[in-house]
Parts: sequence; structure tokens; C-alpha cells
Amino acid sequence: MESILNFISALCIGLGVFLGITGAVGIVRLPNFFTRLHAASVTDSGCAFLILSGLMLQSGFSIPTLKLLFILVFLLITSPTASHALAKTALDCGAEPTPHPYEER
Amino acid sequence: MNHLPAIQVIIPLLSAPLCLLLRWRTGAWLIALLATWATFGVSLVLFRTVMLHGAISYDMGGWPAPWGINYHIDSLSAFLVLIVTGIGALTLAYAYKSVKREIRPESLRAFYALLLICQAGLLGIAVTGDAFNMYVFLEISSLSAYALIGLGQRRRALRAAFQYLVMGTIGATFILIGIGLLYSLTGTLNIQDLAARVALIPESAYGHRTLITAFAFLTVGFSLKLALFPLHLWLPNAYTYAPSVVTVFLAATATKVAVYMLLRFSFCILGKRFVFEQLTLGNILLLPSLAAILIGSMVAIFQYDIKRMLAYSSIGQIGYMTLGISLNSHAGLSAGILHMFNHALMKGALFMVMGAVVYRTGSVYLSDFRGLGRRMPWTMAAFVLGGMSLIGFPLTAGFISKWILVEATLEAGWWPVTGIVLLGSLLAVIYLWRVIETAYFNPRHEIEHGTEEAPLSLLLPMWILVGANIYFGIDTSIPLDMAERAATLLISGGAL
Amino acid sequence: MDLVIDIVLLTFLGIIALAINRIDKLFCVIMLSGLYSLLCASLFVTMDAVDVAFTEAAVGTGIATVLLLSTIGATDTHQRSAPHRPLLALLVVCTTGAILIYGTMDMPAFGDPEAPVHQHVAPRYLEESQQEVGPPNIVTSILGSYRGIDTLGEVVVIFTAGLSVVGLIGFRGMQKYGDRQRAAGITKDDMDEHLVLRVVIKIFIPLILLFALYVQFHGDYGPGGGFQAGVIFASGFIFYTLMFGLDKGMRVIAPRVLGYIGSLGVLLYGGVGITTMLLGGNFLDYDVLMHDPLHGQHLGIFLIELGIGITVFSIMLLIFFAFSSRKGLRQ
Amino acid sequence: MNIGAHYNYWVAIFLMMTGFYIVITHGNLIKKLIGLNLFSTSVFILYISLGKVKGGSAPIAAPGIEVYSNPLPHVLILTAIVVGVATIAVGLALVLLIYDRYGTIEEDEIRLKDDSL
Repeated sequence: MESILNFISALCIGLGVFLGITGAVGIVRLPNFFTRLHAASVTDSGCAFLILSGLMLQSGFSIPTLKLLFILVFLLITSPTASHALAKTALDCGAEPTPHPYEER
Repeated sequence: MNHLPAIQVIIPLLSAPLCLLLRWRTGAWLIALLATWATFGVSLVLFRTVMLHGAISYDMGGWPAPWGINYHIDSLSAFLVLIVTGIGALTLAYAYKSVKREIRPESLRAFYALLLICQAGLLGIAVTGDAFNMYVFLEISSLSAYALIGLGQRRRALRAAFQYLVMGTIGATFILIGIGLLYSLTGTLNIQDLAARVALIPESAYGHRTLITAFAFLTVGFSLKLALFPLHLWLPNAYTYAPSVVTVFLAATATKVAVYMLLRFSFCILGKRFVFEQLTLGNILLLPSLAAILIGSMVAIFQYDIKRMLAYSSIGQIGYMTLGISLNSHAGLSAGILHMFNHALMKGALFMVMGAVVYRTGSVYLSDFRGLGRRMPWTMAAFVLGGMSLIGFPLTAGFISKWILVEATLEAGWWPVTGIVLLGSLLAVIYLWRVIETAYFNPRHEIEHGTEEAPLSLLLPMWILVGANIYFGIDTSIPLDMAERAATLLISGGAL
Repeated sequence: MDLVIDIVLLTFLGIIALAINRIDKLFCVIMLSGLYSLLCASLFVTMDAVDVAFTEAAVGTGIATVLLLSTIGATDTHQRSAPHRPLLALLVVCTTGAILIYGTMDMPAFGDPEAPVHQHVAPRYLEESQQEVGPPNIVTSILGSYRGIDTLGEVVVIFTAGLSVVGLIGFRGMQKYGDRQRAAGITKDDMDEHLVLRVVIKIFIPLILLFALYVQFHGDYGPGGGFQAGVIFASGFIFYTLMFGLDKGMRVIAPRVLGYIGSLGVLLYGGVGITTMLLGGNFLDYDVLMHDPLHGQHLGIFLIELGIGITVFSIMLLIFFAFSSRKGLRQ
Repeated sequence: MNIGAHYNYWVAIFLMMTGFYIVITHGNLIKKLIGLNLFSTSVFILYISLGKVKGGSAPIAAPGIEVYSNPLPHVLILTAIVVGVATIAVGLALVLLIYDRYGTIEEDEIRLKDDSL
């Protein structure tokens, strides 16, 4: 039981870290604002979710788990909201999402 | 009344929020006035107690010294507290009309509150016995000083305040680093405890290099705060563009408090032997001091804004104080400490004159002084007497400290230094003479200002200070005795 | 493991510091400086300074960034000048750095339990504070009781900052803000369209305020205390103001009222000290507040933490109001 | 004298000096303030490093914990952080007013405008 839990939690954390790194690479590599935002926001939410779940599995039924849960809920709501606000503001300021971003370059 | 050391700081500190609670603007001034006079009264009692019974110690929060913070008032602190509260009380009495003219009405309450906080900060530095607490109070006084300078009318005041903020914060951070290094060596922050533990660190042993570095950072930090010559850049602008009342208060107190911190750290913590014999602080301070005396006074000659002229003269006068310290003798130290007191008296009086002239004519360019000798006779007479004290004319306070300083340099056998001290006085004659000549012997300004004598509320505090200049030039016993006691205390490492 | 985290964080800090030096878009610089504070906070956690980390995160990343952003919003977003005399400055800086490194040579090794710092004063705090003062969070005991006057100084510093900002910028700009908006034909704020944001913020504001209260009253037992709580409480109102506009924000709490509340906080702190003096103890000696010294200490720390919280909250919010009312003053 | 024992201090010193360099060289007032912030924040790292005890835990008393880090530097730095943010706030207020009266926040341009009067 213990080892299964450990395995799942390691898997979660590993996946989360992978997502985080992917997001970072995406921010650097992708061509324009909206694609970058996409890379950042999607991976960010997933990364936070997976890492926090992994940590919760590690800490068992205790106060820290509850706190982690709070953080998770908080992040799951705020992170997409922030991305939404960013995208909307960018749109309002005149940045156009183009269908073929690579051709702009 | 064994709570006096705490009350000393608490009165101005807690009167400041009271100023803000009132909606009545004159009330803010009244509160500030009452608070400063109350602290002045307290400081007189403290001064007497210290004179009669020796140093007072007060444990904040009832915790014994190295664990809690204690307030420690010895003869040096008591002397400084007396200077700060005395000048503060007179400044507030002087402030009402001048401030009403120079500060926007909606900022009045904040102005008085800031002035009180600044005073509280300076008092806190003087009485605290804890190195870090000193840093906190230093920041309280500096922060309020930045804002007070920024409240000046002209836009250059903002620039001056910002410049002061940047340089002051760098200085304070240096001091913070120095305190941190001392703490890392000793594990304590209490000044007396620090002294005892620093003394245990032998030369060329574990910790010695850190100690030297701490000393270097503290010295640079304090020099920035006291505007020692190459680090003085913030001072002329700050004093010139600040509101008159602020200039009076800061010029007469803030740099003195910085000198006090330098004295306290180099004598009472690091110890005279370490600082002077191994690190030769005397030689390190000597050159900047002499340069300050010469260059400060010379630059003053070429200023047309008289407030700026006096600011440069302040840089020169600070040079006298640090020169006294660098002589590393009892006489030199007494001269330096006495000059702190005398300089507060004379610069306070002179800047009050500036405030009165600004009150009547709106600015203090040299050309504004034409014919003022006749139109504002009392104000200009105060200027002449204050100026005589600044030059070091016999029968004025300035004479006494210069005389002792000259004696001390002769005692040390430094003839060229004596020459420079006298040359500094000569330069002071020149720059002050320009103003006096314009005021008394130049024809009236073509455009008649309709200027008349300054109101009594400005004249009275001004003349009290001028009177003090003359009184302490004739009867020197009290300040001289105090300065000598303080010097003895410092040389013995603050153990008395 | 600690070592690896430490080195990674320090490397990041170095990179960010260099980047701040290089970049001339002020917005980026501000974001980086916020990030710098956040990383510092993480570093503080690895070095066991949880209270400091909390404060640094709330202040450096939160308040300082908000203030900096509202300043560039009202001024200029680009640095236009090249560095002055970089070589001379480099010389000064290198000399200073070299002296400091020379100074560290004789310092005890990092983490050495035998260092003098851990020998002299600190052991009493660690061993006795439970019996003498009470709270399990030793930082709170020292802050509130052993070094209470330092903390009074800290509150006064914040109060001074508020006074300075109000004295310099003044309330005038704030009261005219609404008129200016109407004159410019802006009847609704730009933020009106951000429906999603509004909904989310509305859900979160009560939670933020609740969290602030938790931090305030739980400071004895865990990291936190009046200062952090005040900042978080203020940030709840700052959120509201950012979302619904300055006018509405100031209708919730008027700047003048904030000034009064801030003063009252300082007076509460000082009042506790004066009460202890009247009851026969030294200034801020809470032992005399109640019959049992421990209870007295508890009450004293509770009250002064409340004073800190109140002052910090109101002054932070006041400074924020003053800054954001400058926006668009010149247009 | 080994490197591992002091690297924390040295990195802190490097950061301090970077901040110091930014304050001295940059003419933009906001950048100057950020540099100042960097400078003081790095001093905080130095202080907190002093308080760390190897194997210690946060100074919150709990059963079963033997070694605590030194809480005193934490208290000092709490105060210093507050001082730092207060300084930044006052500095920024001055910057806002300078922009109001001069129309710029670059030191050179401000000096030019003052000298041209």
C-alpha cells in the first residue's frame, strides 16, 4: 500500500515537473503572445494540480493535506482567471490572434 | 520619576498621531509645541540627574540588557538630548507663522507630525543602548527628514529630497551591514555588551578581519549621514530647498546626531585603542576634515543663495567637529563635542534669520538683502551676531570651541592644521561679510518690497538663540564642563 | 538536498539581479524585482526564517510591486538613459565587495551551531521564552516583548511613510479623482467588462480577509502576526479597488478615515506601553497588565499585534489610494 | 577556510553589489529605487544566513524538536523589511511629484531643466 502510494505520488510530481518545464520551453519558443499564453496557462494549471496532488498523497490525512487542498483550489481558480484577464486585455489593446502565427515572422 | 528616559522618546513619538487625529490645524501646532517643550523639560531634569548622579539605565519591557533593549543615558547622550530638545522647542515656537506661509494648508498636520517623529527619532538614537534599535530610530528620523525636505515649495526640493533619500538609504544600509558583522562576531546587539565582547577579540586572531570590515562600513555609513567632505553631496541641496523651519531643525540637530553615532561606535564599541592605534581613524578623518573646512568655506564664498551659502558653511563646520575627533586627545574631543553644541546654536540662529527673510521677501538671494539692515534691523542684527559666533569672534560661543580646538592642535604639535583652522575662520569672515555689506551698505532694492521687521514670533526664538550664543561665549562653564565630561567618558570607553 | 535548493535559488537570484540591471523596460524590471522578492522568500524558508519569508512575500512581492506599478502607470514606462560612468561605478562596487568578502573570511561558517551568534543571547530566547512570555512562536515573543520598542519603531516607520505620502501627494488629488474621470468622459471604468475577473474577485475577497484575520490571531502559534495580517487585509481592499475603480474603493473606506485608524493603531501600541508604566512596570513590561505575568504578556502581545495590524492595514491602503489617484493626472 | 562554508555570504555580497551598482549608475529614478530595494533585500539574506543552524528548524516551539535556528536575526529583518518598504513608498511619492513638476523621471533631463532656468 505504502509503495503504491509512493509510486503514484512520484508519478504525479514527475508529470507535474515535466509539464512545468514544457510550459517554460513553450514561453520561450512559441511565436506570439496568445500561443505563449496558451503554453503558460494550460501547463501551469496542470503542473500545479499534479504536484500538489502528489504532495497530498505523501502527507496523508493531516492538517498539511488540508492546507495543500486549499492552495490547490485557490490555484485552480486564480490561474485560469489570470490567463483570461491577460488574454482579454491583450485583445482589447489590439493584439490579434492570427491563424498562422509562424508566417508572421 | 525613573521612567524619564522612556518618556523622553515617547512624548514626541505618540504626539505625532495625535496631531493627525485633530481636524483643527492650529491644534496640531499646539500639540507639537507642547510636546517639544515637555520633552525639553524632561531633558533638563535628565541632564541634571546625569550631572549629579551619573549615567541612567532603563530596561525597556523590564527585560535585562542583552536580551531586551535598554536605554542608557550618560553625559554625552544627555548633552545631545539637551541640544536636540532645546532646538526642537525653539523651532516649534518659531514655526507657526513661517510654516503657515511656506507649507500648503492641507499638509500642515502631516508636517507637524513628521517634525515630531523626526525629533523622536533623533532622541531615540541619542538615548538607546542597543545598536539595532539605533538603526531603527535612525531610519525613523531620516524617513521623516526626506519627506520634510520634499515639502519645500520649489520643485528642486523634490530633487534634493530624492537625492538625500538615495544617499541616506545607502548610508543606512552600510550601517546595517556593519551592525550585522559586529553581531556575527559577538552574538549581541547591546552596546555595552558589544564593547565587552569586541574587546575580547585579540589582534590577528579569529574575527579580526571581520571587525575591521565592520568598522569600515560603519564609518562610511556615518560619514554619509553626517556629510563628511567627499560624501556631502546631498547636504547643500537638502538644506537650501527645504522649508525654512526644517532647515533650522535639521541643520542644528541631524548632523550632530550622526557625529554622536560615529563617536559612540568608534569609542564605546570598538574602543579607542583599536580604532585609533590600529586603524588610525585619526589619520583617516584628518584629511576629509581639513578638506571640508577649506573647500566648504571656499565654495560658500561663491554662493548667491544665502541659504546655500550657510549649507556649505555647515559642511566646513562639520569638518571642525571631525577634526576635533581625529586629534584623538581629550582636548580635541572636548572641542569637537563643544562645537556640536555651539554649532547648533549658531546655525539655528542663522537659519532662523533666513526663515525670517524668506517670510518677508520670499527668497534669500544676495540681492534680496539690499537695504535689509535698515528695514529689518533686529533680524539683521541677529545675523551679524550669529555670524560673529560662526567666525569665532571673542565673547561668542563659537570662539570658545575654536579656541579649544586651536589649543588641541597646538598640543598635538600640528602647526599646519592650526593654520587651516584659522584660515577657515578667515574664509567665514569673507562669506559673511558679503551679506553684511549688502544688507547695510548697499542702496535699497529698486523695487520696494514694503518689507518691514519680521513678526515677534519669529524674532523671539531667534534672539533667544543669539542670546545663548553670547551667554555661552561669556559663561562657558556648563557646556564646557559637559563636553569635557563626555570626552573623558569616551576616552575611557564609555565605562563611566 | 537543502544545499541543492539553496544553490539553485541563489543562482536564480544572481541571474535576476543581472537582468534587472540590463533591461530598460520598467514593467519587466518591476516584475523581475517582485520575482526577486519571491525567490528571497523561498530562500528564507529554506533557512528556517518563516516569518521573514511571509513578510517578504507579502511586502516585496505584493505591496512594493503594486506601488511600483502604479507609479509607472502615472509616469513613464521606459528607461531612456544609459548608465552613468559605468567603469567608475564598477570600481567602487568591486572595492566595496572585496572589502566585504575580506570581512567574511573571519566569519563563522554558514550553519555552524558553535558560532557566537548562537551562543550568547539567543539561547535564552529559545529556552526561556516559553516560561517567560508564552507564545510558541519565538519570533513573536521577541518581537512583541523582548524587543518591543524596536517593533514600536517599526510601526512608527510605517506610520511615517503614510504621513509622508499623504503630506507630499495630499488628499486633494484623491478627492478630485472622480471629477477628473467624469470630465474626461469616463463614466465607467475600463474594468467594467472584466466579468470573469469580477466574479472571481468577489468570491475571493472575503476569503482573503478571513485569511488575514487567521494570520493576525494565529501569529502566536505559527508564522504570521500583525504586520503580515495588515498587509493581507489591505490587499483584499486593493483587489476591490483595482476591480471596481478608485471611486468605489474610497467609498468603502475614505482616506481620511484611514488616516484616523492608522493613528489609532499607533496610539494603541503606545497606550499599552503607557498603561504598563502607570501600573508600575517599565515601558512595555506586560507582566503588570494582569495578575499572572504570563497572562499579562499574552494580553500585551495580543494588543500590540492588533495595533500593528490596524496601522499597517490602514497605512498600506492609504498609500495605495494616494498612488493610484495620481493616474491620469496629467492627461 | 573552505568555500562551502561561506558561499551563502558571498552570493549575498554579489547581489548587494549588483543592487549598489544599479543605484549608482542608473539615471532613471524608479530603477534607482529598485536597485536600492535589491541592495537592502540582499543584506537581509546576509542576516538570515547568520541565523541558520545546520539541522535546525523554524523557531516555533514544538514537542520533539531539539535544534532551532536563531530567531533574533529574523526579528531584526522583519523590522528592516518594513523600513525598506517605507523607504520605497516615500521614494515613489517623490518620483510621482518629480514627474508632475518636471515631466520626466530621468536624472539627466531633470538636471538640464533645472540648469536651463
